[in-house]
Amino acid sequence: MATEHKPSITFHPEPRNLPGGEREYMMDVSTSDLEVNMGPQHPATHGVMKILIRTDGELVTAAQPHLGFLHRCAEKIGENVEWLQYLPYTDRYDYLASMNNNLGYSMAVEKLLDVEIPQRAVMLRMICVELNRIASALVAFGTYGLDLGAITPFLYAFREREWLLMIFEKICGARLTYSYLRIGGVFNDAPPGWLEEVSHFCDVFEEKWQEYYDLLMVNHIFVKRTADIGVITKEQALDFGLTGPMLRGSGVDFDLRRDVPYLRYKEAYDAGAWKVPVGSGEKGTVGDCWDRIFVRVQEMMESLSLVRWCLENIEEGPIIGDIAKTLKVPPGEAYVGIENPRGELGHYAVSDGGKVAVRCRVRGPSFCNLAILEDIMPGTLLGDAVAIIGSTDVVIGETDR
Amino acid sequence: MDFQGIHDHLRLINAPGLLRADEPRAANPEDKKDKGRGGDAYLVVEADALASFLETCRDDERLSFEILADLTAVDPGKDDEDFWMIVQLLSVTLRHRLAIKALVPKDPGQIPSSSAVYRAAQWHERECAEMFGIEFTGHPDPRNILLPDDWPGSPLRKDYEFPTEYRGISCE
Amino acid sequence: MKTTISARELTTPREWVQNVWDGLFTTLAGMRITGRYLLRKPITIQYPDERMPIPDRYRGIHYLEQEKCINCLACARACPIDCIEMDAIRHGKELEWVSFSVDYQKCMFCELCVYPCPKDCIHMGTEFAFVTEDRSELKHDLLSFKGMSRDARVRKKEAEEKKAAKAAAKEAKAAAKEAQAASGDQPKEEGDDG
Amino acid sequence: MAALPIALNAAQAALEVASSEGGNLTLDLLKQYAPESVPAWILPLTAAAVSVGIVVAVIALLALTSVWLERKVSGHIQCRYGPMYAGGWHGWAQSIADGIKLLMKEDMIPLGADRALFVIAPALVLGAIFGAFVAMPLSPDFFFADLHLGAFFILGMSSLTTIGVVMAGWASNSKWSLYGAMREAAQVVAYEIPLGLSLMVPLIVAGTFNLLDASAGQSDWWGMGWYIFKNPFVLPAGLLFFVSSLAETKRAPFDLPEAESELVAGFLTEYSGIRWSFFFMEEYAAMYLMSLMAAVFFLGGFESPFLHFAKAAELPVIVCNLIAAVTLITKSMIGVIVMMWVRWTLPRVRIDQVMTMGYKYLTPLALLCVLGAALWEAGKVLIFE
Repeated sequence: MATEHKPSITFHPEPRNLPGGEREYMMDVSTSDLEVNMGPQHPATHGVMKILIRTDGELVTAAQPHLGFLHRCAEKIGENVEWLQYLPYTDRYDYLASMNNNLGYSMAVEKLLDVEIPQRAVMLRMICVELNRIASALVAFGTYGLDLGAITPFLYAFREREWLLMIFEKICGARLTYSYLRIGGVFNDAPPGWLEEVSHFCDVFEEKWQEYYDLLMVNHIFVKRTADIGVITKEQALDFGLTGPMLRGSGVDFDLRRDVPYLRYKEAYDAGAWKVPVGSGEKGTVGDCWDRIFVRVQEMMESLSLVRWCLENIEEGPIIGDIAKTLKVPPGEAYVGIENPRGELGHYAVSDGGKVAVRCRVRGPSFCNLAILEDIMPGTLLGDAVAIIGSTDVVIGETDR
Repeated sequence: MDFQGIHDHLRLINAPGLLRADEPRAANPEDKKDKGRGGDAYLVVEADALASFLETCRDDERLSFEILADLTAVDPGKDDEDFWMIVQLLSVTLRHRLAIKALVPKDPGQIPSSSAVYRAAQWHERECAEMFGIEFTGHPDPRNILLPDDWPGSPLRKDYEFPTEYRGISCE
Repeated sequence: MKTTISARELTTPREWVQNVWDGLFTTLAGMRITGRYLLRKPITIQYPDERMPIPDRYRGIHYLEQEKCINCLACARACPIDCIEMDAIRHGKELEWVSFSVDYQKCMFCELCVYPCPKDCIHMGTEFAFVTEDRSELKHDLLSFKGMSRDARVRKKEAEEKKAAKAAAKEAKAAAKEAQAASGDQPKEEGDDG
Repeated sequence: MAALPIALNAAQAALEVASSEGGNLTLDLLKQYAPESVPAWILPLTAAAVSVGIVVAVIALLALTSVWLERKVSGHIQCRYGPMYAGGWHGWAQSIADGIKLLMKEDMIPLGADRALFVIAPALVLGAIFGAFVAMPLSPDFFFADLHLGAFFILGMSSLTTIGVVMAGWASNSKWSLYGAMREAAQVVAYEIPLGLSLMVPLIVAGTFNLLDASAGQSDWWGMGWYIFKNPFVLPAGLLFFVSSLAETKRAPFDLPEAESELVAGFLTEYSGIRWSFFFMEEYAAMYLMSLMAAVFFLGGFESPFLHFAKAAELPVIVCNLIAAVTLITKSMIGVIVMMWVRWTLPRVRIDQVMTMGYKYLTPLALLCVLGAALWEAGKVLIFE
């Protein structure tokens, strides 16, 4: 981004005669734009990302994301460790939705292995993944409030997330990097009383959700800060390959869980257990920041009812399929895209029949969702820029992998 | 539409650059070295025609692949002469997927950029370019995206050697 | 370039009144919620004085049932980052432990080392707080004792005694056999020696 | 460095005191008990110095308490405790501990900064707000300067802090600081108008700019003759005053000059240690100032039934003064708590919305209130007299 430096002030000494005898003196005040590094250590970038913005006063005229500050060579590591050993690394790219990452990777390898997963493991997977989706949406909602200056909703959201993390801690022993879903099933069965606690959580969470809605989502300042801001049209969203809430916020009714079904989502959908929330432009235009964040907030409730459906339908049984201790994956290539809280999380695994992958590609949804900032940030104010970055809900661990 | 249907339709409309279908197959019991191939089915496409092939896939009404979900490359081995260029397409309205493979010779490692067809390809191509050293001709913004601008080598190639030092920082 | 600055748009009187009303009303609604919490008891706990219960499956610092361990290296092989190192000298069936260390600078507490253990002897503990000023201290030695355990020593001694007894018996037997042979077939043994 | 503006203010206040005709408790006491050998011109100066000392002490104490209070209020709103350790009971000494820590910190000035301005700015800000307190009476008989144009003086002095903030933002040589400073300038200019206009409404009812007189004017109806009850336009004006004062004191939802998620820390980005805490003190002192103003002009000032009955029972003057002071502080404390409550509830307004709100919403509404109040008062005069 090269900045044009114009002379700052030009005088036109000859006055212009206006009708009525008035004289107008002209003076062109032209200023040069200010280039600011927003990040890598800026509170609004949710981690270590840099956005180089050019501003004309408060107006952002150009924006360019710079990534790579958190690049940890996940794909290269995948080519160097065994299939099962890569599992803990999947936790670490989208660290807010580790269960989903585990699931995506496991499913890609299972597709190559062609192994059947026991029903109980499927249900446990679904419960964990959906609870994780709620936890992730809570962070998205909370930090979005924080971006816009509302600190309290963030702490309310984290209060519920804390409970969720404790629930995860009980089933797998970790609070953030779960490594719980494994190739072929899950690692542990639910401990006694765990399913009841999840069901109790569902009941309590429903009340709290209403609180979030009243406190932040319909707040007039919040609505004015987000409605009509950062509008992504449907065409733009598709062109940029946006997925997940970003796509649905733009009014596209598409959810991988329903439309390219996996696990038992289709069955639950047909049973009416959940819906796909789509942005409708309730407070402004379709595809604005409010729509995107509201899709996430609604998804919490949908995930909740999915969890309830799973709790009703879970049955006793084994939790792991027929999996050898040292995995040797038959040769082949498989791409599996699953619905991560941020969009389509794709895992593309190539095996040559050995213990180690030939290629372990991760298609991070945040990576693709972030690209649209270049397009929608120019023309907004500095405060809007923060709102837009927040509404993309990027996890830098995943954009950089 | 399933893979077969998509393949047939593309044949029917004479899609540019379409070579063949690469489907998973069982192991050949007579040849002990051949273990078969599992996983997805691919359409193999001529590398130079990839962009126009994608355009066909996007614009054809019966396919309408609106989203380019993923674009990546694979280095199958040190001795292999080609990179595989893997493109995953996704249709939102018709709800089907398609995996496309194009073979890009390692020497010279050039392929026309698809970012004019799908804007989503732009960042994926930047990543591919720095990780594999593939040059995307006609790319509007060919900078590194994840690696520093002066990072030596292309890390995801199989013949990549880890640098021992980067700007005076030991990488051992 | 698109501009989305609402200040440039005109506001109709109706919208104006609506904005004033909404602004007031939703602010008060929000303040009602926060005000309610202001009067309630907090849910947090005062950490060093009270602590949250740690679940049984918590993945903290490992602990090793050293008596059971057979130095099979299954855990070390399963570790994605090779942070487990173990070394033991084998005396017949008994082990003399030299080291069993986990490098907690690397360890990511993934629990993958626990599953492959054939003797079920390495576990994740509930201890999680370890702060140090020296990096070398992060390499924990999980051994509760070095060298051989008392039981192992006893067993080894017993085994050795047994072995010695066996050897003695064998020797005695051989001697007896020899004595028997000496009386009978001598040239055969010479042939063996050759 | 804080000494310079404070000294200037002290001198100003001293002149005011010396020239004012009304009595001042300190001055009266001095006049009464000072030995005759002391020259007469020293007495007002000494009185002024003592008064300023008391102002600084009281304001610093109030600011420290309110920092602690803010943390407790925000903590409880967010389901947590806030400070609990320093000092024992609910961490009452937290602010003191923080203050000591801030004093200990390295005094950093960025390399490219304009050193002189960078150093002067926090002192100017703090001095201005302390100067404003000179005109603020603490009880009917304990005040530092009984100014005829007290309200005017306070508004003027408190808007002087803007210059300090702009100075700080400019001197820091940081882009984020500059944004913060420019926002502050724009915001304060926009909100001076509704602030002044909404204050006009009780001033019309009171008929005076003098804070003591304004407070005394609310003593009827057993001490409940507050201006908000006397004229229907004072209550909406009070709300407008509250909102404008939030903007004036840079409190959320109008904390755009700081805007930690947008501008890192705005004009405070490059400040640290005790200089930073000067800005912090200023914020809390300004909150108190605005709350005290609101208490005096809208909520009855010193007047309450307690004071009324105390006076009726002919309690000693000192007791009455004490009751009055406690009443005023309590009222302002409530104002401060409501300000905190609002802060921890609302998201931040965008800069153009701040401007819109100031110019398009608050100013017309305040004008309406002024007009209405004036007509009401005029009508009262016409009908009853």
